[in-house]
Amino acid sequence: MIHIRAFASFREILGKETDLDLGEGSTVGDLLEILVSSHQGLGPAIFEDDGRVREYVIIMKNRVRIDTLEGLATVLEEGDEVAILPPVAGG
Amino acid sequence: MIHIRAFASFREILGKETDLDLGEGSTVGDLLEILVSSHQGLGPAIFEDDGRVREYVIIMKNRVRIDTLEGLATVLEEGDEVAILPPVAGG
Amino acid sequence: MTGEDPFPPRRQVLIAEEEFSTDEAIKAVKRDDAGAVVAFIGTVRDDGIDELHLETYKEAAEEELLAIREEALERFKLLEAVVIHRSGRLRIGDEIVIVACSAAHRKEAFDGCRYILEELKRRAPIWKKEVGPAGDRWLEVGGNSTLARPEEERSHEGRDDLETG
Amino acid sequence: MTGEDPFPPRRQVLIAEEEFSTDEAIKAVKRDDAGAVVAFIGTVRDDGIDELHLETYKEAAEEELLAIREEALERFKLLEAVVIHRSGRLRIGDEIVIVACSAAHRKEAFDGCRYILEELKRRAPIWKKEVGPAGDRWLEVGGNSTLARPEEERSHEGRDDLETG
Repeated sequence: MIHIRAFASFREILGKETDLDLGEGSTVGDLLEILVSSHQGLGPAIFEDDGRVREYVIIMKNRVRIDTLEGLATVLEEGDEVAILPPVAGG
Repeated sequence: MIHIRAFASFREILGKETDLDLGEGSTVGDLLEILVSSHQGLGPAIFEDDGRVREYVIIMKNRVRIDTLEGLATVLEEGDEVAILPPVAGG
Repeated sequence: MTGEDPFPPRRQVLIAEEEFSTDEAIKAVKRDDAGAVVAFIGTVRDDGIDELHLETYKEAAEEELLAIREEALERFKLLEAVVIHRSGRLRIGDEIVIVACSAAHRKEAFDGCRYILEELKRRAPIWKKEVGPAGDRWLEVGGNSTLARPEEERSHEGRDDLETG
Repeated sequence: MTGEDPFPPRRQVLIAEEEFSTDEAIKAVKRDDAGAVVAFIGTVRDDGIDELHLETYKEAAEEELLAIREEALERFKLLEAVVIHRSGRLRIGDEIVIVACSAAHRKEAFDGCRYILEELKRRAPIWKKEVGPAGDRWLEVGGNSTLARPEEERSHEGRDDLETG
């Protein structure tokens, strides 16, 4: 079971928290593909036309940015938390 | 009667407030000359060797800097307040 | 305050669900070896909105704020620093954030406070939604793209259009 | 506070003989059209002294602070600014000065606060005497020589050795 958290505009598309069962060895990219295929508007919000994650969008695995891990190829394990963050605007 | 106020190190030399009677048409320079002649150490604290007021020393007549008036030649009148300020250090 | 101690030892950052006391935050950074305290308080500005909704990824935001605080302590020789950021529904005039810093001298306190604030705006997972007569609007243009590169030199001037603070 | 209203209308500067409330000063600059408040608080730093004696030419100091405040309001588009400076005998940790400013945006509030503080240090007729085991010492090196030239560009970095704030 992978725990998925989404915030702000992404939360309004995805809901705040959901769980998803993925096959052994699945990656963050696999997870996002499933989410995008089932949620209207999510794809263009997260990805550039060429399939890269947009500059100001952050994907985290267990609160670590995936671009400091293996990016979309980062492998997920049972119990991982994946967070999908639109561009921030605090302060 | 001219009212004289001195602050900080100058106050320790002159006392906080004193009054002095000066002749008609006397200037700030005349007043300072009298004070300097009667107070050890005050002269070198206020004046450069060439007789100009030191850069960070301020003399005010009625809360206006004399260097925006006629300087040491500023004429005093009955009831004026002259303030003698050493370099400031607030904040 | 929420009743719990807002500044437990070694945890001088907080995402607060309730109003916080700016006075307590300022007092918390005072030290006898400090000559200077600088505090920034961001409030909800009246821009024709009714409410501002603040959403946070609380755990990640507190981790990021802690990291920013540590950077500032080291870089600007701050003696203490406290950061509190609200979450939840706020109205005009409500306090969004306080960044309070102490240092021996004023320059360090000013620069450290500014640094923490600008990094917070760029890097902390916090979002704002304006709620007003014209509808709802998420404020999420701009950039945390350099989240992983805090050491780099960057301009701190780019996003004034967005900020309420 | 001294009992009297510390911020009568159109007189948002004060030389205070008694302890003042930093919290009240900060609240006094808050406005609905402001998104940012920046406050500087200078305190007596423990430098091996016992006391700090603050002497002021009160009337002239308040006039100078009012002038500095007006310059800052105009130059940095501040919405409000309050300046309180202590007079009298202070001990380690006591508050010497608060400069609190509000503005629509953070940059103006930071820059305005910094401006008022630096000009105060240069121009306001205020003096400090350190009283300690080694005797008394007036802090009066440095410069108000440009008192009459507030419009000029000047470095704001020169006197950190002297300041307790």
